[in-house]
Amino acid sequence: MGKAAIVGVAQTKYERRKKDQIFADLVFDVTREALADAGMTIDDIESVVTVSNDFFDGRTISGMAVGDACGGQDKNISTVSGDGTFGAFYGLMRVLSGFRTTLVVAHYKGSEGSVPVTTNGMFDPLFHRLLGVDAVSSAALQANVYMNRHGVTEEEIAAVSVKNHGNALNNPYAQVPLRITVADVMASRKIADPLKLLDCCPVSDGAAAVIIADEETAKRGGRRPAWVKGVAHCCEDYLLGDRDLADPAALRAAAAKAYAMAGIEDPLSEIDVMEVLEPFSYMEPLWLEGLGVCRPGEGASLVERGVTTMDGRLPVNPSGGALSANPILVAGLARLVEAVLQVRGEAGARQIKGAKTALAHGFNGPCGQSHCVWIVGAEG
Amino acid sequence: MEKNGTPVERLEITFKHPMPYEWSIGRYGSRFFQEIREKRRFIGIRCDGCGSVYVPPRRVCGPCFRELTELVPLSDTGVLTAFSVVNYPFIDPATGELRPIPYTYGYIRLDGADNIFSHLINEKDWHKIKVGMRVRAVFKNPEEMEGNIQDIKYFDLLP
Amino acid sequence: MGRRVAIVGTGQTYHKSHRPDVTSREMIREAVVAALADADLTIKDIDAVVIGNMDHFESINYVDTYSVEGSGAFMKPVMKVSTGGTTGSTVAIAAYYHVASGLFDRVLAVGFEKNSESDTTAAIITCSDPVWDRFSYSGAIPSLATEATAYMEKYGATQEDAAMVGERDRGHALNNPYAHLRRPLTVADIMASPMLAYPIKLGDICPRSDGACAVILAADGIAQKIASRPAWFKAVSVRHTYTWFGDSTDYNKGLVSLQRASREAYAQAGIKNPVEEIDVAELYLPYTWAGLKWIEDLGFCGPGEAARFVGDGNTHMGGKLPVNPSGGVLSTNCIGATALLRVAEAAIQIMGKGGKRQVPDVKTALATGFGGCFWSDVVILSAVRP
Amino acid sequence: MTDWLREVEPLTLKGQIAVPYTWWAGDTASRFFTALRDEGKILGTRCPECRKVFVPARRSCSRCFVEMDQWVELPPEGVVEAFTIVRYAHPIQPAEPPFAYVLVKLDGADVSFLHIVKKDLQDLGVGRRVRAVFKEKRDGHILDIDAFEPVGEH
Repeated sequence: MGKAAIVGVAQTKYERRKKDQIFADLVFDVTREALADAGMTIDDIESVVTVSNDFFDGRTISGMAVGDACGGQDKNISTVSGDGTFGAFYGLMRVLSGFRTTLVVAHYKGSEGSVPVTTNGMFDPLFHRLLGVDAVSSAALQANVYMNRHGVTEEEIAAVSVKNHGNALNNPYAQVPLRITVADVMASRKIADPLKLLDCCPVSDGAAAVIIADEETAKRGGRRPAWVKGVAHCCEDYLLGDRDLADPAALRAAAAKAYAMAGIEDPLSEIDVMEVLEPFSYMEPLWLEGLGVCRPGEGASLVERGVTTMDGRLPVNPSGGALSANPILVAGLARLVEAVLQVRGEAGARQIKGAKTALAHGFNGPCGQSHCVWIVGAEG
Repeated sequence: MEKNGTPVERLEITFKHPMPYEWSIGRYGSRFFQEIREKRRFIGIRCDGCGSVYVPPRRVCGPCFRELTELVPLSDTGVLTAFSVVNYPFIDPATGELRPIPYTYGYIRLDGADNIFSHLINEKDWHKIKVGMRVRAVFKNPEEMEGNIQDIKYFDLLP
Repeated sequence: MGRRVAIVGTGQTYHKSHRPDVTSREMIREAVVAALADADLTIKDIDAVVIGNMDHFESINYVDTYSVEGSGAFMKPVMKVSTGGTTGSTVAIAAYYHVASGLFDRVLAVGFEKNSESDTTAAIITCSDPVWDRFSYSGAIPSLATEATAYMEKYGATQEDAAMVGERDRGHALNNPYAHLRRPLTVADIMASPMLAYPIKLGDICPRSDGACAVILAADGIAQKIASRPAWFKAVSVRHTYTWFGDSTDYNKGLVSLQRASREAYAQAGIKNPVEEIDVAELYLPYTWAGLKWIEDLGFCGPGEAARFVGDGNTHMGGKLPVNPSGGVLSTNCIGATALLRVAEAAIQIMGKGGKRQVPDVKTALATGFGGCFWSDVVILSAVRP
Repeated sequence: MTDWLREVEPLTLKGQIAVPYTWWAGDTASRFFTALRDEGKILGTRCPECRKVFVPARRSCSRCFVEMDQWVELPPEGVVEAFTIVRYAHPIQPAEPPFAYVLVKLDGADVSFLHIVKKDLQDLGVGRRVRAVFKEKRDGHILDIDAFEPVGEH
C-alpha cells in the first residue's frame, strides 16, 4: 500500500436531538473544523466522499442534502452508504489513486426516523421483514448465542457498559457519560433478553469528518499526521441463521489482513489503544475476540482483568464508544477520529499516554455482518 | 425430493408499513416560516461573496463555500419560469395513496431572488399558463399555519 | 497517479418490465455469473465487490450485506455506494479507485434495480427535499419537461427533432438482445403517443425495467492476462454540482455538470476534438431532448446545432460518432444499473464483443451517468493502454 | 451567531415514506411459500458442492456460489439455537410483547431458521425442542407459520 495519512479530523458533540440543525448544518460544521484542524482551506480538498443512508435520512440520494455543505460542488464527489469506516476507506483509495486530498464526512440523525423501522429494513424482505426483527432484537439473539456458547454472565457484559459510560466522562463529545455500577446495569429496564437498557446504545444525532492526504501533502502540513498503517474489510453470510453469531469470522479475516499490512503479529502487545464499534455491550468482547486480542470466550473477562480499562494493557474505547453515543454510520468514523486523536496525543482527558498505534473498527449489517478495521500510527 | 420442475405459482410479498420521520427544518428554514406567519412575506439570504440571494434561506453558498447570514426580505410576487400540469397517476409517498390529479406546479423566481422556488400554481388549464407570467403567493390564515410548506396555499397567476 | 485499470469482463441480465421469477439477489447473481463467464474467471478470483442501488426503490437497507448470495461477496470486502441515477457510474468509478489505489487487483462492480417492486414515481419523489420540494414534486418528468421547453424556445427545436433521438435509440435496441424495449419506434409514433407533461410524450421517455449489470475491473499486468482486448480507463470525472433543486433549474445555462465533467475528462484523456477522437458514446439519455441538448454540452456539436447533427445521421450506427448502439436508456432503464450499463456497453464496444450492435474498430468510447440534482459522471475508455 | 438566528424557534416536519412495496418471491421462494401455504411443509435446498441443507429454501449457495436445485422437506421441529424475549413494541412486530425471536435448527438442516415464539416463553432455552404451529388460513408468506412453541418436557 502507498503511504497516506489522516491530517484533519472533526466531530460534533453527540446529542439525542439536534433540533435546530439540518444535515447540511452538521456537515458544514465538521467540514470547516476538519479543514481548520488540517490547516487547509476548501480549495486544498481535491475529492470528497460523503457517508449517509437513505433509510435513516428519509430521503433517496441522501448525499444530495450535504453537497454544498461539504464543499463538493465542483469536485469529484461520491457517497458511501454504510459505516463511516467504509467511507473513509473509499477516501483512502482515492488518495492512493492520485488525489492529493480527500475529505470524508458522515452525518446521521437518529432523532428523525424510527430506528426499529429503518433497521428492520436490513433484513430479508421475503423471510424476515414481516417478523419485525430489527437491530436490537437481532443483537439480543447474537448476545444469547455468544453468552451461552462461552458461559458468559450478564454481569461480565454489564461491566463493559460501566467501563465505557465511565470513560465517556472524559469525552466532551459523548452523549451519555455515566458513573454507574454493574448493579445499575443489571437493574435497568429489560429490552430484549439478555439486553437491558444500559447494555444498549442511545439514539444519537451527529456528524464527523476526516481529511486523508497523500504522503507529500501530509508531510508538508503543520499538524502531526496519523499514518494509515493497515485497513481491510470483509463480509460474511446474510441470513442470521446461516451464520455462527458467536464467531465474527468476517472481522477475523479483516483484522488479519489489516494486521499483515501494518506488520502487526500480536495485537495485544503492539496496539496501544482500540476504538471498536459496540452499540451493544456484548459486542465489545465479541469483537475483541474477532480482532485476535484474546481467544474465543475470553473477551468477557477482559474488563474484570483490567486489560481494556483506561490503565490497562490495551485500553478499549477511551471515548466511551458507541454505548455513549451511536450516530449510526458516523459512529464508525468517530472511532477513527478518536484513534487519530490518540496517536496525535491530543485526546485530552481520555488520552492514553504514549499511544503510538491505534485501531479503529466499524461494521455494517445485522449483528456485524461486514466489518472494517483501520490501524493508524504516529510514525510514518 | 425431485429437482426443479415446472414453474410454480409466482408469489409476491407485500409490505405496507410506512416509515415515520420527523425532519428538522433548521434555524434558517424555521425563520422562513416564521416570517410567513408573522409578516406574510418571503425571506431569502444573500451571499456576501457572489451576491446571490437564495430562497429558501440556507446556511452555506455552494459555489463560494461561505457561511450566509444576511437575511433579505422578498415580496410575495415573482415570475413563473417553468410549470407542469401533472396529469399522470402516481402514488404520493407521503400518503401511500394516489395523489389527486391534475395539479400544477411551477418554478418561480421570486422578485429579488437568484434561484428558483417551487410550489403549486392555482390553475389547472395549461392553455391559460405561460412562462414569464407574474405570480403572487396566497397564504393560509395565520391560525391555520403549521410552519411548513403548505402554509403557502399556492401561487395565483396575476393578470 | 494510481495504477492503470481496465475492464476485462461484463455481464447483464435480460431486461424486462418485471422479473417475477427471481428476487433481486437472484437477479444480481445472473449478471455476476455472466460477467465472470465473459472474463473466464471464477468468483474466487474476485478480490472485492462494489454495489449500489437506491434503498427506497425496493425498500432494502444495506444492499451490500443483503446481496452477498448473489454478488458472491461471501468473505470478501463489499462496499455500497449510492447516488441516485448516477449510482451505476458511481459504482464503476468506485471500483476503478479500488483497483487504481493498488489495494485490489480484480474488482466486481454491480448495479441493479427492480423497479417493478414499488411505484417508481413515488420512489423518485423521495429524492426531493422533504421540507421544501416533496409536497409539489411529481418525479423527474416535469423538470425534464421544463428543460426541454427552454431548449425549444432558445433554439427553435421541434418535438419532431427530439423524436429523432427516440427513433434512433429504439432502432439501435433492435440490435441488442438484452434491451428491454425491442420494437421499432418512429418519429410519427412518438408524436402520436400520449402527452405526459408538455412537451414530453410517452414515447419521449425511458421505460422502467428490472435488471442487473456486473462489470469486472483489473489492474495493469493482470488485465492483459484476463482479456485479449481490455478496455482501459483513460478518464473518470464526476460533477454532482447541485444540492438544491431550485439552484439547478436555470436551463439556459445548459447541463452545467456535464459541461464541466466532460471538459475535465477530455483533458485527462488528451481529447481536443471529441467528435473526431471518440468512436462511440453510450450516454445516459433518460428522455429524447437530452439526446439533443446534452450532446451540445458534451461538445459533440455547437449550441443549437444538435437537431441537424442528429438529423444528418452523425450519431446513428455508421455515423461519425454513433450514440447508444445498445439502444440506451430509452430502451432499458433499471435505474441503479442504468449508468453501469453505459460503462459496460462502452467496454463491450472497445472489447469488440458488441455482436450486431458493434461499431467497427472502436479505440475510444465515452460513457455518461446522469441523476441526482442534474448531476453528471463521465468515463472514457480506450483500447490503448494509457 | 447573528441575533436573528437566536430568535428563531426551530421547527420540525412530521411525515412519512409510505411507498407500498411488492417483492417478487421468485421461483425458488415461491415454491417454499406455496408448500408452506398449501401443504404446511417447510422446504429447504441442498447445495450440490458443500452438501449443506439450507432453510428457507434458496436458489444458490452463497459460500460455493453454485445453484441449488435439490429440494429437501424438513420436519416442522427442531432445537433452539438462540432466543431472545422482546419487551419493547414497534409497529412492524407481528405479536404483542413479550414474545420471543428464536433461531431454530430444524432436524436435518445445517442452518437455523428465524421465527417467533408467542407463548410458554418461560420454557424457552437454548437446546429446547420447538415445533412450528401453522395458521389455519394461510396466505403464502412467512407468517403462515403462526409461531413456534416448546414441545415435550423441559
